[in-house]
Amino acid sequence: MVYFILAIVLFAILTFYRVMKGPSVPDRVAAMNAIGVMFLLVLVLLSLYFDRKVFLDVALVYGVFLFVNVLIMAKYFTKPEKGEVGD
Amino acid sequence: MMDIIFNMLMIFLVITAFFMVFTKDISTAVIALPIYGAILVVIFVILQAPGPAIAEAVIAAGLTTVFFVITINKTEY
Amino acid sequence: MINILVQLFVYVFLLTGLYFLLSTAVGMIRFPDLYTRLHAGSKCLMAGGISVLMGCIVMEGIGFVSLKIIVIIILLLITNPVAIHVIARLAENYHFVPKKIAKNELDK
Amino acid sequence: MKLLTFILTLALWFVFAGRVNIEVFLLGTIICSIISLMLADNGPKSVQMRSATKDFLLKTYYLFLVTSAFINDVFLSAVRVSRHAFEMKPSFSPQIVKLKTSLERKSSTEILANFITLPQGTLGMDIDISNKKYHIHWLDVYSEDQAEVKKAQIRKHEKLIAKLFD
Repeated sequence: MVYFILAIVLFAILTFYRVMKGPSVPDRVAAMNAIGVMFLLVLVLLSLYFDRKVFLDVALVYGVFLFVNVLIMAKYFTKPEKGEVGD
Repeated sequence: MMDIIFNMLMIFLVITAFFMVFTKDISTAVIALPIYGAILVVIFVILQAPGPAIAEAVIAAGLTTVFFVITINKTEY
Repeated sequence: MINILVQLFVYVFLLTGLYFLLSTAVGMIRFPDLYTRLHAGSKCLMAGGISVLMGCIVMEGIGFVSLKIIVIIILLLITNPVAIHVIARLAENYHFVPKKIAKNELDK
Repeated sequence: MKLLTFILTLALWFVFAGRVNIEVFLLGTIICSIISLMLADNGPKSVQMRSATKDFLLKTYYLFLVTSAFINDVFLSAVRVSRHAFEMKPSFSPQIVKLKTSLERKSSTEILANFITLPQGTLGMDIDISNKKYHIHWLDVYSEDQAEVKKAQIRKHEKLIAKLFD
């Protein structure tokens, strides 16, 4: 089971390349979403590896706040026009 | 075996932190902030501390990013 | 006997999950366009996540832990298409034109 | 309607608590009654519930069928996209297609948008709710006949959703 966790962390490091070299903002937000879901899977697997039920709550709370992050970024990262302040 | 995962996460944390400091665009640095929080959550879980992990998931990965994004939108970037 | 069968099911689910996650990472790097990257980020990611969590359910058996994992699966199934759709709406603000379109029907 | 919301939220409370006690049951009863009294007024507008028990059983059967079709299509399309990822030269022919739906409710059109985004190589770009039009980004459409075949697959999901929510 430890090898699976190691592999998922390696894939997250591979996906971080797109965050470093994305040409535009939506590329980076999509890559951030993918890295977040991968770390959620890592949290669930670690909770079964250590055999403690408390860590599943951490995974659930993190999943909810990841969704809130993506929504807020997509609402407020608009380019403001000239003479118009956003919101 | 868990030590290798721990060291890899530490290296990833350092890479993320340096990328956040040395990038040119502000919005890129803010997008890299939840990844930093996620790595800290996994590190706290490996160190057997569920309380700081929940606090980190709520505060650093959740609310701080929201406040930074709204603040950047209010000003000119 | 049953124990070995359960163990084999767990390994099959986790290996298919790892294959889809690897295809997500490779597709995020290699695809040339924003929308094709979103294809890699929605479908392969969801298939990998669902199969890894199903492997966790088979490994754990029936109990409160597997019920919580089912709640996580339902949350992922609802929230991830909404997130991808919202990112595709965000790309319109940057006046982003897809690169390799064979025949565009928006002009009609 | 209020009773159904109460039972669902109480079951969710027991799953979150992780054990069944008298104390958990008492605290859950208070909190879930408050939530169901507050939320049940907005409920019948979004989901239409009829009181016949036979209709209720039929709807649960359709719900099971819709979710099974959903998960099946996710795996089929993920195999198709991941085959593109490992090619030496990735070759797509993407295309943007307009599609018009015949669903009536606002919530059911949004659920169909979820169905377009995940399965079978499509991605919903934009919804026009007043005109009920979708802009869809297809991944691999090579000819005109193939587009018609793939539109027929979306019509199949649309019939299932129309039986459930309309």
